[in-house]
This record gives sequence, structure tokens and C-alpha cells, in this order.
Amino acid sequence: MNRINKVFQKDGTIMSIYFTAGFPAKNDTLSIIKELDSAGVEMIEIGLPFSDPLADGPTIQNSSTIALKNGMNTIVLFEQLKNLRKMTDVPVVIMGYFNPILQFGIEKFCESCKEVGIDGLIIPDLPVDIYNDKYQKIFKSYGLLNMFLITPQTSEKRIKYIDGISEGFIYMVSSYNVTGAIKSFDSFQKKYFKRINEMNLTSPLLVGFGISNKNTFIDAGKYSRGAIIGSAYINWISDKGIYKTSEFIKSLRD
Amino acid sequence: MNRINKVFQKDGTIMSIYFTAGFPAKNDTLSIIKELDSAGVEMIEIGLPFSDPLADGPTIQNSSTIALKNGMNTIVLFEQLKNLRKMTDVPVVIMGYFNPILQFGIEKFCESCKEVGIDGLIIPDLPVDIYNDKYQKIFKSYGLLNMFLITPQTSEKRIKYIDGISEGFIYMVSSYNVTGAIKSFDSFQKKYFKRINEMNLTSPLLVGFGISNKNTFIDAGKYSRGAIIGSAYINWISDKGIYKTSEFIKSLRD
Amino acid sequence: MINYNVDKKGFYGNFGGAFVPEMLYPNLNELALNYVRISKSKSFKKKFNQLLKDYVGRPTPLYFAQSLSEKFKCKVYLKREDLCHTGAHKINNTIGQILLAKELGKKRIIAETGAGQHGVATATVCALLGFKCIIYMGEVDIKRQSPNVARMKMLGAEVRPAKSGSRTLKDATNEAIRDWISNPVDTHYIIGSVVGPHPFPDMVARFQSVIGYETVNQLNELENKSKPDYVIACVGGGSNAAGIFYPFLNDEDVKIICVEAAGKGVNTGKSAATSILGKEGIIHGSKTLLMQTNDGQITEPYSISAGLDYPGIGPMHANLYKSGRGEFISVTDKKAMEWGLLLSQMEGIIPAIETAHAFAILDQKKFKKNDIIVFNCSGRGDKDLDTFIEYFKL
Amino acid sequence: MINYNVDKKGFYGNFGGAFVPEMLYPNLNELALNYVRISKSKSFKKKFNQLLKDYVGRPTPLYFAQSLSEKFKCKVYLKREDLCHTGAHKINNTIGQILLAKELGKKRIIAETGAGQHGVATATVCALLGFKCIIYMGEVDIKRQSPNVARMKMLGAEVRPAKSGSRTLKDATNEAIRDWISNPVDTHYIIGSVVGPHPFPDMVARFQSVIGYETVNQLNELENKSKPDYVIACVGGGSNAAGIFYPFLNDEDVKIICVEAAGKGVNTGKSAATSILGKEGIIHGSKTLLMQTNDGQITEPYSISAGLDYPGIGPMHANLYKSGRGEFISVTDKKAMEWGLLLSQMEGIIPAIETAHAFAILDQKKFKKNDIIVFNCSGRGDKDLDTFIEYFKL
Ligand SMILES: Cc1ncc(COP(=O)(O)O)c(C=O)c1O
Ligand SMILES: Cc1ncc(COP(=O)(O)O)c(C=O)c1O
Repeated sequence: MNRINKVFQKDGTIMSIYFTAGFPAKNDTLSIIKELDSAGVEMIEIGLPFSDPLADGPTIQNSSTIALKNGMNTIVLFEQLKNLRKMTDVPVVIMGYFNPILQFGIEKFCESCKEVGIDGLIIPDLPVDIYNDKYQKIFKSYGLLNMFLITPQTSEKRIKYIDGISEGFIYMVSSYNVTGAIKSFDSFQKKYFKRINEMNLTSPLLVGFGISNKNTFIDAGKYSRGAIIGSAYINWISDKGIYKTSEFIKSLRD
Repeated sequence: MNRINKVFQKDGTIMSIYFTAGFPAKNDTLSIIKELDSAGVEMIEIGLPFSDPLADGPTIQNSSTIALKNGMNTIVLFEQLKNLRKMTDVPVVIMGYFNPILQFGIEKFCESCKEVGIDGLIIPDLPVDIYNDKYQKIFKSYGLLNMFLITPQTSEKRIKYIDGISEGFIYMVSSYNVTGAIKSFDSFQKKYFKRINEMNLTSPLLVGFGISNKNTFIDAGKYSRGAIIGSAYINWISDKGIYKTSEFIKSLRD
Repeated sequence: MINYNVDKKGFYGNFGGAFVPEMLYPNLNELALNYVRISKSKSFKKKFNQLLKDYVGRPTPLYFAQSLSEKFKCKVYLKREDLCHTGAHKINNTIGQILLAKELGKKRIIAETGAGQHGVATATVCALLGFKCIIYMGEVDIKRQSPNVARMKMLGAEVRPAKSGSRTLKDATNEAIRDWISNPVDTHYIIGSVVGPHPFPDMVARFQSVIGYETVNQLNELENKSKPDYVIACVGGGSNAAGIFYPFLNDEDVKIICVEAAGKGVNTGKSAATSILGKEGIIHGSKTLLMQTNDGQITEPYSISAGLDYPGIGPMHANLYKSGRGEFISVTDKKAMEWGLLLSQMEGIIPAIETAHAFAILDQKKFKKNDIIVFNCSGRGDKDLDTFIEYFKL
Repeated sequence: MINYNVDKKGFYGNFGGAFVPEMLYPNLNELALNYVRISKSKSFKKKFNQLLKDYVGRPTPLYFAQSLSEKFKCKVYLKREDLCHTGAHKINNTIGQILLAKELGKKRIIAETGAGQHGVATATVCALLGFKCIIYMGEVDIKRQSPNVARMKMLGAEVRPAKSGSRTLKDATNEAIRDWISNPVDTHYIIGSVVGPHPFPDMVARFQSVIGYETVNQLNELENKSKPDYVIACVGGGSNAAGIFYPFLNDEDVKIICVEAAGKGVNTGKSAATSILGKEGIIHGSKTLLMQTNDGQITEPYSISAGLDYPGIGPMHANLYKSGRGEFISVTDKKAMEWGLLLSQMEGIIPAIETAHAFAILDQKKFKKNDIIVFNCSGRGDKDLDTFIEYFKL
């Protein structure tokens, strides 16, 4: 069974932490993963940096720009991840825009993922329809799960459709916004979480976009299986460096 | 008999000197006239300065601008000329654009001219046709002669027409140009002077525009009764002051 | 019936004529004898109309301005001369005159310009038909209308600064006239407005009359009427006004409003409101109203807009004023600038500052609900962006 | 017969589609479901055509360029989009999209702009119809196209600088997309070219197709033919090209030439010649040709003209290139600038630098004596005067 599916079989709120590969420094990838592993996160998302990350806010954009300047790219990332599975059993997801994956070659990309022990993918600009038509088969053949997004604007019908295709979990985007840290959820967002929760979908839900503190993390846990935290963590390591990771995780948990 | 007509009855080349009233200084008018009189010029033209002297080149334009700044105007000029005829018997002509004369009032202007002993007028932008239709009568009634211009472009027919209307003399503009000093006449100009000369007009001719030195003055005298000198004299007094006038006149004559 | 057109001697009532030095007589006489004949000839008309259509982009629209109409409770139409090639009505006239110059065998073109629109329009037609082109422009105007200076240079024209007097339009005109005096044979002087000696005012008005005649056709189509209740235009020299008034001059059902530049205020000494501040006199060869001292010296006008910064008005307009046929209203810099911004933000049309003056009368006049008001939207504001930006600190 | 139009899924051959984050799905789906229906409805067409006529000034002339025709020994026609209100073809599309946005109940408009022409066109229609308007523009472009920035401000739009990446058009587009993600309900994003996710490329091409259809009518009138031998246009994103090619896409008698910006030279690393330098990939939600590293990072293009400085081309054009239906030629900064001056001095038309690129192929291609060549004269050079002046030291 895929590590992602396994993690959702356990109880408790899932914390999935996103970081951009190659940031702050080119070779921080494994060190960050080790930190996250020992801090006890349930899932890790590695961002493959892209020049034009149009779903991302300034924090992740900026980390991507630096990562690219540092020399990060797809080849380097897979090279760094060679010993990933000697180090951790936590499920690891790559989040990346479609173009770098296309240029690397989809088949080759899947192969590399499998080789290093990646469990799934979030490709924000690969629409679920095109995935379904053209790409699902190949990703599946390498045992990779593809997770898709829903937003407050997604119709009930389409949510059900996505529920049928998304594997592992559904990424519930918290608001009308690009990525970025906010302080708390408003009543509109909570109503939306509740509405989706009550749909009793097949796939479990994780909330993403805006989770930044204990407050938002706990709230996310109430309406879903957990949360994905990106910009807040990037801000933290920009500030304090990567070796204060466990403090960050603790500050959100208790 | 008008002093202008009288002067043309004598033999010899006529030298008519133009200066701008109010230049170099506001009250130079009578002093300049006195200088010209004792230098023995045959005719004097007083320029009434105008803000927009569109037939004039930079030298006269510039002297007009300064004269106006110095406070020269029509009233002042007539005031200055009160004792003109106590001082000289040389014919004196006012050369002025039509608008200041209109604003002063044509009748009043003629009256004032008569009072101070002005003999004639050159109004470059009062066309001969309109003069003929509307203004000749009034100027005549004050004994003022109006002189008109011809140019290398003026048709034979029109020259004859102008000859019928122009009084005193015809102002033969030497070239296609606004006023300004040149060094010598070219063959085109000489041909033109000759052509006009051979028309045997009723009115005597004076050449104007460009006479600046002995060379051009003597040439003018060959084809006409004499010449009008403006810019060259203005340049001279700008340079040397008004009391070196007789030197200037001598330099042209012998 | 009174006739507000030119008479045989080149006068509009008491105004007009050709008060020029003899040196200009041959040129003006050649024009006066030929302009009507040539411009009415079949071959001329064909070329003129074809260039207006295919090159200038005529007919320009008659645009119903919805927001203005709602706000001012009448039917506001804009005659869109701002859409003409080069950005103002000026090119209608330069096309006409360059074709005439060609017919007369001229090789060299000179022109004066204030706002630069006429200079650009002249440089444009010279490039089009291969004429040498020299543009006189006041030093002050060269500074405040720099985009148009750049355009003239791109088009291959030589821009000569007029450095005398107020160094604006009046002085550029003096320089152009001096050039013409010095080059009477091969050169045609394309005057840019209905000013100067006869036959220029009438010639320019005829070439611009296409604006008015198109308006008649368009009103027929849009309103089933061949005349508006009001036609309104800004007046510098008066060519855009003459063009749109032309078909209506002798039809007193159509009210005519001329809008002049009050500058900082009519009585501040910084104004270009010629009809109020001017007296009869002669400027640039024409008897008309002009701003002058008691002594008859032409005074330096002032307006924020270079195209209205002229101390005279055309003789046709002087006659419209004196006869009462036209209503004259003057508008300050401040009002004009505000209306430039307002028109931009209400209708999406950035007008030339000259043009903006005309619209400002909407604040001052009361109209009836079904009144059809046609504004001549004489030019676009691209040339004035620096002035707008600085004025509003945008 | 091959069909070069879009298919039902939003693809041109292998190119196109909507590769966008789920956050944009509702907006794009709403558009995809409605754009054809609405834009074909009688009431929409009436409003659209009326604004094109009375506000934009359409039809724009098809001008026979005498001097160019003589020099290059063929029949050169210019489709005069430079005469459109605001100065380029861009407004055809913004009029269409704003009417669509109104129909869909949107209240707020965003747009990206490179040269500023699309920004001005968008700000203009927003002023006209009372929409709030925000324009994203790269910091670099804000500097080099300052007159257009001023115009947008006059029109009441907010200009937001894009400070990421190369700070040009690509980055402005990213910012606009981010804004749309954040404001999916009340906002419509008016894309300015035939780029971006389906249905934008097809929608923009349809609104611009008026250029091509007018050309057909005008050729009928002028040449008694309904098709030219060549249609030629510059390609940034490709909207002016798509507009003039539209009626001829599937008629291979008509040769199609796309002119791209070679910048300092195709192989200098300072270029925007996408067809040669690009590879298949995804940019701004569309599968197309784009300039990128081996790693799939989008590279920073370069051209002296802000409107061609884009690392992709529209999917229609990618398909024209791959299929061989269109010929692609690239032209350097230097050539383009020279042609800007040449066109000014030969025809009295100062083109936008974008537009000038298209004309430069006259030096490179041989045409037959009776060949009819139609250039899309996509915009005027007023916005580029500073660049011209500096380049030529005028
Ligand atoms: C746009 C525009 N409107 C009006 C004028 C004023 O000229 P006229 O009164 O001759 O129309 C100018 C002069 O440059 C102008 O550029
Ligand atoms: C005048 C002009 N032409 C062409 C373009 C390029 O755009 P497109 O390729 O979409 O026509 C622009 C873009 O701003 C432009 O302003």
C-alpha cells in the first residue's frame, strides 16, 4: 500500500509540510527532510521550483527564484533524493508545475520518482480532465498517486468528479487566493470546509493555502484530516534556518 | 511741392537712411536725424517699431524689440518730432506697419504727420489695392505721399499699376528676401534692376533691402535714383553708437 | 439673409482681406486665382477624397456619448477628429493644400505650428508626397509639445525654432511668412488655421468643411435630422470650428458656440480669450480681432494649450462674434484640464487640451432634453500627456 | 482539408488547451460555455459592431502604399489598425471582452500589458462602461512605454508594477493570473493576445477577426478580388496576426507570414524569436511553443519592442508553424528600427516598433509584380517616440 494511503488510515490530524527544493541552499533538501522526519510530520511535500509559479504567492515565488539561482533542477533533485528511503518512511510528495515535468519527460519522471521512493504528485496546472484523458495510466503504472485541488468555487458536481479521480487525498484550497500565510479562517471559509466535509467524499481532505499557526492548523483539523503548510514554513526557515524546524512544528501542534 | 518730389528733381544718387525710432535709446530720434542731416543724406526714413515686423530680418526685428522695450510708441514719436522742421529740410518718411497706425487712428496719424512735417509714408503691409480703394483720399488730403514696393516677382502689369498709384518714388525691393545686409548684387538682381529701369516708369526708383556697402550702393545708383539703407546702418550704430554716423555715410559714398 | 461666408474680395463682413507686403502678392494672387478652380476640379476632388478615406481614415465617427448625455441631460455627440491619422483635424487641411501645391508646381513646403499637430500633419503629407518640409515652431512650444517635435523629425521634416517675441505660435507664423517672402517661387506655405491673408481663411475652411458635411450625413443616419441644435468647437485660429460650422453658417436654426482659452482668467493678463480681450486690427495679413496694446503692438497671449495660444482669431470668427451669429465662451486652464480628465474617465477618450476647452461649456450652459449638441472632438491628448501628468500629479 | 481553427476541446492540432490550476476552472469554464453563444447573439453583435464603428472608428482603411509599392515592385496594402481609437488593434478585443464581461455580470477588470497598448485599450473600455480596472505591467515596460502608463492613469486605471522575473510581459501575465485566482467571482481577466488557456486564444482571435473580414471587403472594392496573395503581420502573442489571417486560415492560396522579433539576433541570447528558439511546453495555461531552458524553466526573451517581448506564441501560431501553413521570419531590432524610420519618411506613417518588424520582410522576400501583399499595420508609434529619438539621435 502506498505510504500516503497508509498515513490516512491512522488517527490524528495530519500535518504535511511543503518546502521548495534548493532553498535556502541548493543542498538543503535532505537535511530539511531529516528535520521534518524527526519533528514527526505526517507528510512531506517537495516543491520543484519553477520560473513562473502562477498559483503561488510571493513567499513561494521568491523561494523558487532563489532555488533556481542556486542551481536546483529536476536532475539535481532526483540525484539528491537517491538515499531518501534510507532516511525516512514518511510519505513524500513532489509538487511541481507541469512544464518542467514535460521537458524532463513524463515517463522518465515517473521512473525517477519510483526509483527514489516518491509516493505521489501535486501538479497544480495539470487539469484533472487532461490527466484523466491522457496521463493517469502512466502515473499509475509507476504506483504514483496524483492529488487534485478543489476550491470554494468548485461545483458540487465537479467535486464529485474530482473525488473519483484524485488519489491519496483531495487538496482543499482554503480560499480564493494564491499560496500565502494568513492568521485565521473567517466564517466564509469555515462554512465552505463544513459543506465539503458533509459531502462524505471517498477521498480524505487536506486543507491547504493559508495555514500558518496553531489557530489555523487546529481549525483545519476540525473539518478535514489535516493541513498542508507551505509559506509559513518557508518564512520560518528563511528567518531561523532549517535546524529550528522542530520548534516550528511544535508551535503549531500544542 | 513735397520735399520728396523736390529731392528727386536734383541730380545725383539719392541715399535714404532708415533707422528704428527708439533704438538704441528712446530719445535718440532727433539726435540721429541731426547726424544724418549733417552727414548729407538725401532722405531719412523713421521706422515706427512694431512687435511683429514680418517683412524684416533679424537686425530690424531686434532693433524694434529693443525700441518697444525702451518705451517707444506712436505718441512718443510724434512728441519727439515736434521740432523736426526746425532742425532739417531733408525729406522724412515714416515707415511703419499698418496696425499701429490703425490703432492710433488714420486721420489722427495723418494730422500728426502733417503737424511735425513728415513728407510721406511707407506702410509695407498696406496693399496698394486697399490703399487705392479706401485710404488714398485721406492721406492725400494731408499732403502725405505713400510709396509702394515692387519685387523681382511683381508682374509687368502690376508694376505699371503700382506706378500709377505710388507717389514720390517706387521702392524696388532688391531680392527675394526680408530686410538685411548683403555684400553684393548677383547677376539675377542686376538683370531685374535693368528690366525695371528699362520700363521707363513715371515714378523714380529707389532700391532697398540689402544695400550695405559702397559696392551695393554704387550698383543701386546705376539702375535707379538711389538706395535705401536700413540694416547696415542699424548694425553700425549698434556697434559704434549714433555719433559715428558721418563715417558710415562717407564709407558708402566715396 | 446674411451670408457668413467670404465675399469676393476676401472679406467676412468687415474682416479679412490680405494686408501683406508686396513681396507676398504674387503667391497670394496665384492662390486666390486658382484655389477654388483647382479644388473643385474632378481630378483634385478624387485624389483629395481618396486620401481622406484611405489615408486619414475618414469619415470619422459621430459618436453618441452616453455618459455625458445622461449626466447633462441632452444628446451629446462627438465628432471624432481625434481619430484622424496624426491625431487631429489638422490633416484635412494639409492634404488639401499639399495637393494644391503639387498642382501649382511647388517643391518645398513650409508651415508654422503651435501645438505641433499642424506641423506633424504637414510633415506627414510631405513625407507621403515627397516634398521638402520645414516647420517653424516657437521655442516655448518646442518644449511643451516635445512628442510632436519628435514625430516631425521622424517624418523627415526640419523643425526650426522661432526665437523672437513670445516664442510661440505667433512668432512661428512670422518666421514662416519671412521664409515665404524669401522663397516665393518654389515654396508653398501651408497655413494651419483659418487665419492669415486671403485666400487662406476660406481655403482652409473649405478643406475642413468635410467635418461639417460628414456630420450632416451622420445626423441624418443617427437622428433622422440634418442639423443639430448646437455645434461647439474650441477656437485657436478657428479651423476645427470653421470646419464643423461650415454647412450651418447661414442656417440660424443651428446655434454656434466658439470656446476660447481664458488661460488663468480673462482679466489676469494671462489669457488668450481674443474675442473679449481683442480689438480690430491686423495680424498676419488679416483684419480681424486680436489682442494688442493701445499702441497697436500685438500682445503675448497665454494658454496652457499651445494650440489656442494665439492672439488673433480667423476673420470668419471675428465676423461671427461681431454679428452675434456665434456665442463666444471662454474657459480657464483649470476647467479645461479638469474636463480633459473627466472626458478620459467618463468616455475613455483622452482629448487634446485644446479640445478639452470645448467640453467645459457643458458646466456653463443649460440645454433642453432633446437638444442635439455636436462637439468637435478636434484632437487627441497624446501630445499633452506630460502636461496632464504634471498638472494632476498622476 | 486541414482545419487551422480551434477544435472542440480548445486545441489547434497539438497546441492549446487549458493547463491551469483548478482555481481558474470555474472562470474558464464559464467563458468556454458562453463565449460563442453570447458573441453570436444579435444584441451582442449589435453593440459590438456599433462600438467598433462609432467609438473605435472602424472600418479602418486598407491603404494602398504607393511609394512602397513602387520601390518593392508589388502591390503593398496597409490595413490601418494604427488609426483605431487608442492606437492599435488591441481595442477590438477589449471591446468584445468588456461586453462579454458585462453580460456575465462582472464588475472588475484586470489585464496584463507589455507595450501598454492593451492596457490602454482595456482602461479605455473600462472608463467607457464604468468598470473598475487594474493593469499589471512589468517594471521594465513601465519605464520604456511611459506615455502609455500616463494614458492608463488618465483613464482612471490602476497600474500595478510586476516586479518578479524579467519584469516584462510574461511576469505581468503571471500577476494578472494570480489576481484572477484571488478574485474569481466579480472579476474578468481581459487577456490581450491569442495566448493563455482556452477559450482565450479563440475568443481573442474571433474579436480580432474583424480586421481580416474588413480586408476581404476592401480588397473586393479596390482590387475586385476577395483574397490577397500574402498577409503579413508581426507576432508577439499573435492577436493582430490572428485577426488578419482569420478569414484566410484554411485557404492555402493565401500565403501567411508571421514576423517575430529577433532582438539583437536569433543566436545572441537576446532574442524573442519563439518559433526558432522555442520548444513545445506550457506557458500561461496553454500548450504551445515557448522559449525555455532544457529544464523547462521559461527564459527571459528580449526585444526592443515591448509588445513582442514574450517568450511564447499563441497556440494557433504554434500550429501554423509546425504544420508549415505559415512562414515565420524573424527581424532584428536594428532592421525594425530602420523600417520604422523608412515607413515614416516614405509613407508618412510612424508605426509602432512592433509593427515595424513586419515591414522589414520587404527586404528579405521577393514578390511578383502583381502580387497583392497586405500588411497589418497593427499600431502607431506614438508610444515609441522616445525609443526612436534615442536610437536615431534625432
Ligand atoms: C487638437 C487641436 N484642436 C484645436 C486646435 C486649434 O486650432 P484651430 O482653432 O485652428 O482648430 C489645435 C491647434 O493646434 C489642435 O491641435
Ligand atoms: C502595435 C502592436 N502590434 C503588435 C503587438 C503584438 O501583439 P500581438 O502579437 O498580440 O498582435 C502589440 C502588443 O502590444 C502592439 O502594441
